[in-house]
Amino acid sequence: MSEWVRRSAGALEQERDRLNRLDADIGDGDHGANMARGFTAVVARLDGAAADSSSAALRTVGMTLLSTVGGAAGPLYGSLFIALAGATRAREPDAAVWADALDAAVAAVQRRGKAEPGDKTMVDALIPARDALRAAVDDGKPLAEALAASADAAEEGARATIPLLARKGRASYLGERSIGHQDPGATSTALLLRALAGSWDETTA
Amino acid sequence: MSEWVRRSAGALEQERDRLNRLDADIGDGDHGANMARGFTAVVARLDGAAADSSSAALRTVGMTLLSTVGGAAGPLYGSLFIALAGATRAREPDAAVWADALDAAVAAVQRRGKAEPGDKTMVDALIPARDALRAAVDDGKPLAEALAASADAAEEGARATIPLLARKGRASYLGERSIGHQDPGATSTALLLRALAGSWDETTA
Amino acid sequence: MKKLINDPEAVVREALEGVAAAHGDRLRVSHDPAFVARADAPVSGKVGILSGGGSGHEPLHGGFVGRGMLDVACPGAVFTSPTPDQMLAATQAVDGGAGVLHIVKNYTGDVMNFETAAELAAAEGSEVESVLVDDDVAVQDSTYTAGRRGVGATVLVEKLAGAAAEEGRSLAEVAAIARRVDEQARSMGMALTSCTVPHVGSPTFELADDEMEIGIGIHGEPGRERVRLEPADAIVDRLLEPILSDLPFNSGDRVLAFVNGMGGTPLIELYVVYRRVAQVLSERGLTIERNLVGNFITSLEMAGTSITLLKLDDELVRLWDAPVDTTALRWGV
Amino acid sequence: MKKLINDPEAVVREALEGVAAAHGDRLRVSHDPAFVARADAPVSGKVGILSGGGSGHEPLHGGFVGRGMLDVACPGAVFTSPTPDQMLAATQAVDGGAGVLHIVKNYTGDVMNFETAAELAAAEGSEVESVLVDDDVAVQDSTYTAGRRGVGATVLVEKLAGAAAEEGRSLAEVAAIARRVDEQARSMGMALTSCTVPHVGSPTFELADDEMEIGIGIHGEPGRERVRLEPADAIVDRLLEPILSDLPFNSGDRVLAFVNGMGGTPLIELYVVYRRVAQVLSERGLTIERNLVGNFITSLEMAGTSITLLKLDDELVRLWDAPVDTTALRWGV
Ligand SMILES: Nc1ncnc2c1ncn2[C@@H]1O[C@H](COP(=O)(O)OP(=O)(O)O)[C@@H](O)[C@H]1O
Ligand SMILES: Nc1ncnc2c1ncn2[C@@H]1O[C@H](COP(=O)(O)OP(=O)(O)O)[C@@H](O)[C@H]1O
Ligand SMILES: [Mg+2]
Ligand SMILES: [Mg+2]
Ligand SMILES: [Mg+2]
Ligand SMILES: [Mg+2]
Repeated sequence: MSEWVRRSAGALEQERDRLNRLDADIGDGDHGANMARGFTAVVARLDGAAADSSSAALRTVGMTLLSTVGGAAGPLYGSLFIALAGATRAREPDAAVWADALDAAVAAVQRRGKAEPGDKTMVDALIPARDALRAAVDDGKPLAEALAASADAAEEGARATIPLLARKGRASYLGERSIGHQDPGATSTALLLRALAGSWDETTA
Repeated sequence: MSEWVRRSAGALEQERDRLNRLDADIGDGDHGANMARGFTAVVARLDGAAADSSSAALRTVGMTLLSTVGGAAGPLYGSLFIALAGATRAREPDAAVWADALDAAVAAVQRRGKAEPGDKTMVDALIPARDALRAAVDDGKPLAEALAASADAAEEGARATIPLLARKGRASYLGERSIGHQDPGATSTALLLRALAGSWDETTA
Repeated sequence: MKKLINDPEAVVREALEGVAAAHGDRLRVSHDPAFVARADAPVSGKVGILSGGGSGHEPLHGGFVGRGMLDVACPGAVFTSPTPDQMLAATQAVDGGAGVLHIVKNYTGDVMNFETAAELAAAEGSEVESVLVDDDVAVQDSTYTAGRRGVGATVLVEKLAGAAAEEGRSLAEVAAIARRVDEQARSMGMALTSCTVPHVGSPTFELADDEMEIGIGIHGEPGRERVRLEPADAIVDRLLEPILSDLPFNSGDRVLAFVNGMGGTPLIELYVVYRRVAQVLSERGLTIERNLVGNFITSLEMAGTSITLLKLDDELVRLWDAPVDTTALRWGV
Repeated sequence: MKKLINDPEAVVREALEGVAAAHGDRLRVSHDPAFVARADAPVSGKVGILSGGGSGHEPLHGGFVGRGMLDVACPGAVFTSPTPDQMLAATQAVDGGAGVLHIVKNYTGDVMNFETAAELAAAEGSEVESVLVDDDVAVQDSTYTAGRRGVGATVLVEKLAGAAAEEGRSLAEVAAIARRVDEQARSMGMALTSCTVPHVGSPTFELADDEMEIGIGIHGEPGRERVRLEPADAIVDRLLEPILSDLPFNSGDRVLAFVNGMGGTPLIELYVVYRRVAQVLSERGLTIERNLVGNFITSLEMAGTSITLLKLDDELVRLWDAPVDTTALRWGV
């Protein structure tokens, strides 16, 4: 977990300005700053005290994001990680567990945010990622490969938000003018899932 | 008089931006606007009711400038024109009267503003103009020629303010930084005296 | 980026330290988690009024903490909703036993963070009611979208709900008044310039010298349309039209007219705006019974204005006139 | 030039119409000549307090008209001294038989116009005393120059002289208090950006993105020096040093600390500034007994700040705390 967190923090720090710019186009320009602030806090928190289990670490990530990110992304990513923690409790995550966990996480995000696919939100990266992970696991692919497929799908999903008209979040105020821009939250979701795939790849390599 | 006023108003309107810019360099950038506002009001006032005499017209100019220009230039030019009015009372101005009148006007400006020559103010245009007028009149030059010499001297005096360090008015706050810029008030004085010379030239041509 | 700050990440914290230093006699500032409370909170038996949202809209919300208005304000990072732990701690700090009203501007982030906070507070035994402010007619109102943003009416809801709480009304009554104010208020704003979020460092949007943005929110979000610059009177007419027709406001109505500056617009211009508002409303047969002119809900240094109209009745007028004693709004005390 | 105006030449007039529309219950606005007076002026037997100067510094001076502060304000064109006919009419409008105090900021134009007005008023039978405000330490004080500018202390002189007049003190006493405030106050300001005078249309000066101007006045006059941008704390130190050493302020002194915004600086930054002011003064052993933070004497939309320190004594504290009821400053009422 700590490898995923560290990679996520690194990727978010690196892509901070790009996420801000994407958010400036259709929102208020803070998504990169919010996510970087959150993951900096997460890294500090996890470095402070080693977690007992993956589930405990994920819970700490979720709670930390909840109290440091703010905005729309804070409660959504907070819910996502808390759901991952719930789904991995008492079992170190293998491929099947990860697939179930992402299922639960996506459901939690949708419960909190009420976004449907096509609303131009992080859900548009999460759902393809969830489905790709499930399909790869069902196909018996090794976890590293399955997570890579999931990250590919998230990136594809993020890109596919470009032509969409936003119906949730701050971008929805723009109406037609939201068309033609990639959703920042979908983009950060893809970054996180790419970091997850990378960390697993590393672990198992 | 009304020819002088009209020419002055025209010149000030035309040089408005330049005077503003000169004032922006070492003051607050409003001298052109102030003078243009004042002379627009003067023209309107004089157009409204024809004055009985040159003196009455000059008094109206002075009072109007006093109540419309504001800033440093308002009371100074107000005093100047009111002094001209006093010195031309009961006698239509010929060359000798004009020389006396400008004497009185410069004294009034110095009484109100307490500026000495070399302080980088309108006084640095007024004093050479006064002296040149007196000299030309003493030499027996015709009035049109004498006023032209006076205007030349005012322009020369205005240019000569460039290297001076301001010691009065808003420009004095700049200290050394006031050096290298031409004083806006000296510049507007030169404009007014050039307009006077032009209007006389016209009248007598 | 030209700002009087030390560190973009520390702006909110350092500003709160400044608030504590300046107003320690009347306000209690907590830093971790961040909130600004009345020094005498909790007031026993009084409904606590909590508001909060991203920073950068000052004096909203911290400047409205005090007798007759808010009991506590939760500032988030600049233009970013505060987090549930702040609202939880703030709720508990001002719960005098009569429950706490959460005033929430309708932004996805604020709504979700406040929802989470309300769940946590309820779990820990505080009675919480939430009121959503959504007065911005620049945004289409629809259940298929995030709905309208909360803008200028927030200030009015805070004042009027605060006055009702001070009168000793119950949580349900205070919430009902807050909802009535939101329902009877409409706003619309515009920007002449963008603003720069400290931790972003560059303007949120770019406007050409001859352009303005109509229908902006309070976070530097681009607005409804970008048009050529116009004289103030034409701009006011453009903002008033959708406000007047939305509720709608009718001849004979009594209103509160609130002309707000976005931060970078001088007061002298806001009075030029108010002049036209007064003209138009009088032509429409509306009576401005109360007004408010100034920078009260801002977007950092953005130049621009927003107009809010609230339909008044006797009760709202009485609550508006009731004493208020905050750093930004003060009368009757 | 991006401003919420209709016609650069009509800004002041239209803004005054807006003020009249918004505050007709408490203010009487005259247009020709222009002044803004308390609705209940003249107050019989009370010294009238008149202040005035160029417009563009709002809320100064019109926002400070009301019980406990000014009786009347004379607004000039933007950044241009008002004219003697205004001051004459205003003096007569508020002369309740106890004489009128003219509060004059030390600018050549203001001084000469007020001098002329005082002569005219005296000739028509009003007793007038004038007090010159000249608190700006950015300017060398010398009898060979125009002397120091009047800046932030103007607000304090207006408040404290106003309170003294409200207490029923004589013209000489009120004038003495005003002079004492001026003598015990020092200020210094800085700008991050210039401002644009409406009838000029372009910025008064240009500053590069990494520059700031130290020692500016309130009219967009360039300042004492142009230096590289620095963090807020370093800027505050730069402004405080000449203020503290000029009077000088000594350990043990009780002061009023006034952090003023130049118009375009958000409140959140002014509190970052105040934080550092409080730190430095506490290190120097000074006690801040009263403070004021906000945009009170501005330069249109200029971004920047000024700091004013006033040495307090018991009488000045009492006068500061006395009720004041104006649109921009209000307490105790
Ligand atoms: N209701 C929602 N459901 C899912 N995701 C959402 C929702 N609203 C917003 N988002 C996501 O949040 C992102 C914006 O996050 P961020 O900029 O951090 O918050 P804010 O909009 O409060 O500034 C959007 O790009 C979008 O992906
Ligand atoms: N004490 C003074 N005596 C003579 N002229 C002065 C004095 N002070 C200022 N001036 C003149 O006034 C001019 C500035 O006028 P203006 O810009 O209209 O007024 P303000 O400085 O009030 O904005 C200066 O350029 C200078 O020539
Ligand atoms: Mg955002
Ligand atoms: Mg000038
Ligand atoms: Mg945000
Ligand atoms: Mg001026």
